[in-house]
Amino acid sequence: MAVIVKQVELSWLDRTYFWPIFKGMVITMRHFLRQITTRTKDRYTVQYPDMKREMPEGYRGLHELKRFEDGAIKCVACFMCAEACPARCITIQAEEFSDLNLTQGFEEKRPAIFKIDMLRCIYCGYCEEACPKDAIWLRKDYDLAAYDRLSMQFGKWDLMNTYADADQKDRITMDPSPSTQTKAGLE
Amino acid sequence: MTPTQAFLSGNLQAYILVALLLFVIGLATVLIRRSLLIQFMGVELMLNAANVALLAFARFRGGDVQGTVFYLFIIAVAACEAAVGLAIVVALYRHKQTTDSDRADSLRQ
Amino acid sequence: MFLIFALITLVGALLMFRLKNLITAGLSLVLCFIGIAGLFLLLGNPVAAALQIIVYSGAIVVLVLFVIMLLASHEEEKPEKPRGIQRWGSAVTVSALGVGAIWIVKNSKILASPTTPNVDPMTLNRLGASLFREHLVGFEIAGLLLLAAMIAAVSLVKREL
Amino acid sequence: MDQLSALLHMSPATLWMAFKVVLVFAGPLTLAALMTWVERRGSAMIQDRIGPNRAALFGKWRLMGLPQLAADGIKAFMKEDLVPPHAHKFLFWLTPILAFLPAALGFAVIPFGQSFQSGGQTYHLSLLDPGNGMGMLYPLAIGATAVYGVLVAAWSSNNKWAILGGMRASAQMVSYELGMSLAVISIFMTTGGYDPHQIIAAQHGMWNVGPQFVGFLVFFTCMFAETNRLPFDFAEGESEIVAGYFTEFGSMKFALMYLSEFIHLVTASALIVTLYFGGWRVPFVANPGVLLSVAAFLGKTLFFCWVFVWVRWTLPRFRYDQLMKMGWKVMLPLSLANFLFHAFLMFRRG
Repeated sequence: MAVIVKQVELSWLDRTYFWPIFKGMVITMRHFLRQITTRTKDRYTVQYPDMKREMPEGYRGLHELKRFEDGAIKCVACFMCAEACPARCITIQAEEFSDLNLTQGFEEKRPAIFKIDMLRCIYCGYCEEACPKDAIWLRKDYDLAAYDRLSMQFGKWDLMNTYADADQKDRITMDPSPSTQTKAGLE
Repeated sequence: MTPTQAFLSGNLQAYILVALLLFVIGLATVLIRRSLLIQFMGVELMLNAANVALLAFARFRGGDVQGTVFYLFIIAVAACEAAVGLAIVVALYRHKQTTDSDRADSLRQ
Repeated sequence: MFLIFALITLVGALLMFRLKNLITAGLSLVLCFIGIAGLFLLLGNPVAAALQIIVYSGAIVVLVLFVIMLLASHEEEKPEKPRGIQRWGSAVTVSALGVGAIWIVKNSKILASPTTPNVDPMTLNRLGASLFREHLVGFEIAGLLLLAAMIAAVSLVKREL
Repeated sequence: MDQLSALLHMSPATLWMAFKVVLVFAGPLTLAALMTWVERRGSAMIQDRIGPNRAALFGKWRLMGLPQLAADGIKAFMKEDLVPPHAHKFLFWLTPILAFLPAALGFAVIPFGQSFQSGGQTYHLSLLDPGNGMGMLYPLAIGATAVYGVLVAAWSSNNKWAILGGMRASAQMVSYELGMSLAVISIFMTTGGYDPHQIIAAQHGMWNVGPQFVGFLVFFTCMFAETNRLPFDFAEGESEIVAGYFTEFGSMKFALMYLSEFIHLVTASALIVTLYFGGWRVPFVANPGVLLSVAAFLGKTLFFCWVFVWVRWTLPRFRYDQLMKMGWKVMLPLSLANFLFHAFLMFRRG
């Protein structure tokens, strides 16, 4: 498809160069003045490590493994996410779990090891869709970097704590012990 | 001031000597070197030797305005010479792929 | 001061004469011209010094260097044949001329007679007044000469007119 | 002044000269260093960016990116000083000096403030006192030698991009010198003298930019070509010939050449101010005194430096044939017409 370029006939004012140059200079000066009079946070440029862009709804960033109020993991180690993962980055080892006193008392399995290799993950969100328990979410963190490959292997506790600070929750490093109170209530 | 001191601090004799030496070097360049461009520079040097002599005389013998006016005319001649000479060199290079004056001898048969 | 500038001038000229590489020869010619401009300053003629720099180093030598780069002949070519007679003949002539020149300058009575140099420096005003009052015809002829040279240069170099 | 010179066992003239030498050398150098900052931050602001602002003094004070200058200088010192193979070693080493010297010398005749009297002696605020016979021919002559920095850089670095840049620069500078000189000469004519002090004194009632607006436009445009700034920066032409004449230069050599470009910029602005905008004159103030006049000169010069930056980030580069056409067919006739017009006016006035 050929494009016919229209020859623009310049007026004598345009052919002097000086008037168009003057107009262009007014434009650049307007940009300059606008830029120096805007405050830093209103400018187009996001000063990355100091400022972060708020990601839109539906953005798929770093994973979080959800937990119940009392700190017990929601995941039931059903392997659906590991099966759905096109990059094969999720490793799960299930363990039997028969203490019926926790929130999830009616479940029988939970992950002993839940590992995501963040170097392989493509953030497609299939694990989130596949999860029957809504236990894995991809949320808004995107600045994922480390100095070695090993620290990009996120284990179970890392994944449960990824958004702990953002949600103002406690960081947990072990499964909660059965509480006698709830045990009494159930009985 | 002894004559030697006067010479070293620049009297008329000293300036004329410099001018003469410049002229001789320019002449040697034109006669001995073969590249036309270098010969051309030699011609410039000879013109400048004339300039130095002219302005030195103008200074030490009075009438320095006239000397400078003549200097201007010499500059004009040098500029003409530069334009035409370089044009000839470029034309020769296009014709014979050389700037050597010895090889530009097609008139000599 | 005179010695310094005279040395710069002569060394520049000698380098120009000796250097095989055309570009370095051209640059030493510039050095020589700067020395000459210094000599003009010492002669109380700053206008001539400025013109020397502007016209000779700023225009003519730049033009020569430009042509050298354009023609891609940065080195002098090998001689076709030795031409011994011409080379040695011109060397002898030139050195005889040089020695004769030095002898003349040394023994000249007119040059050696002590004179007091004119001291007020040349200005553009005086030069212009003289140029346009007394040498107007010469000025016009120089203009014509420049025009003719320009036309000649263009007609020599342009491939199709 | 007298007491100070007595304290240092110097004559007042010598002391004043030494002071001026330091000032005239350090002033443009400092301004040029500042201009690199203005160039980078200003261009960023014009393009709605932020520009360099990460370098910080002691890791704390960012000062709007000013420590970047120090960081760049230190970086240039630390880098390896590389000479490309088959380069002409001596000329390659000489080049930064050839580029830097004309730039640093050019400022010497420009008066940057009103002359003042102290202890029965007049002190002039320019390195060369008036009546030296050189006058405004001096910056023209020095500017004419500036092309050697480019040419020698181009040839000595044995690089085809460099030599293309050098050839472009030499033809361009010679072409634009004509229009520029004619514009300056018409100022000499209307002033009746060519000493910068005289030129400033003649701009008492009205600045030269009023009657000589065409000449100003021509001179200003030619200054872009002479300083190798953007609409005419063919010597560099980074989108076509890598970096032009300083493709092969690194470390402190590059820093010096880069800096000398900005000193050229400052000198060009100072020349424009002296020739067309009344030098140190302040509007409506007949006798501004030393401090005010220096401040006025500095302000005007900085404004024109900024205009150079501003134009650079507004206009695209010309094509080379357009440049030549503009130089010979527009700038030269325009300044000739300006010259003839003023000659005619002076002839009519008698």
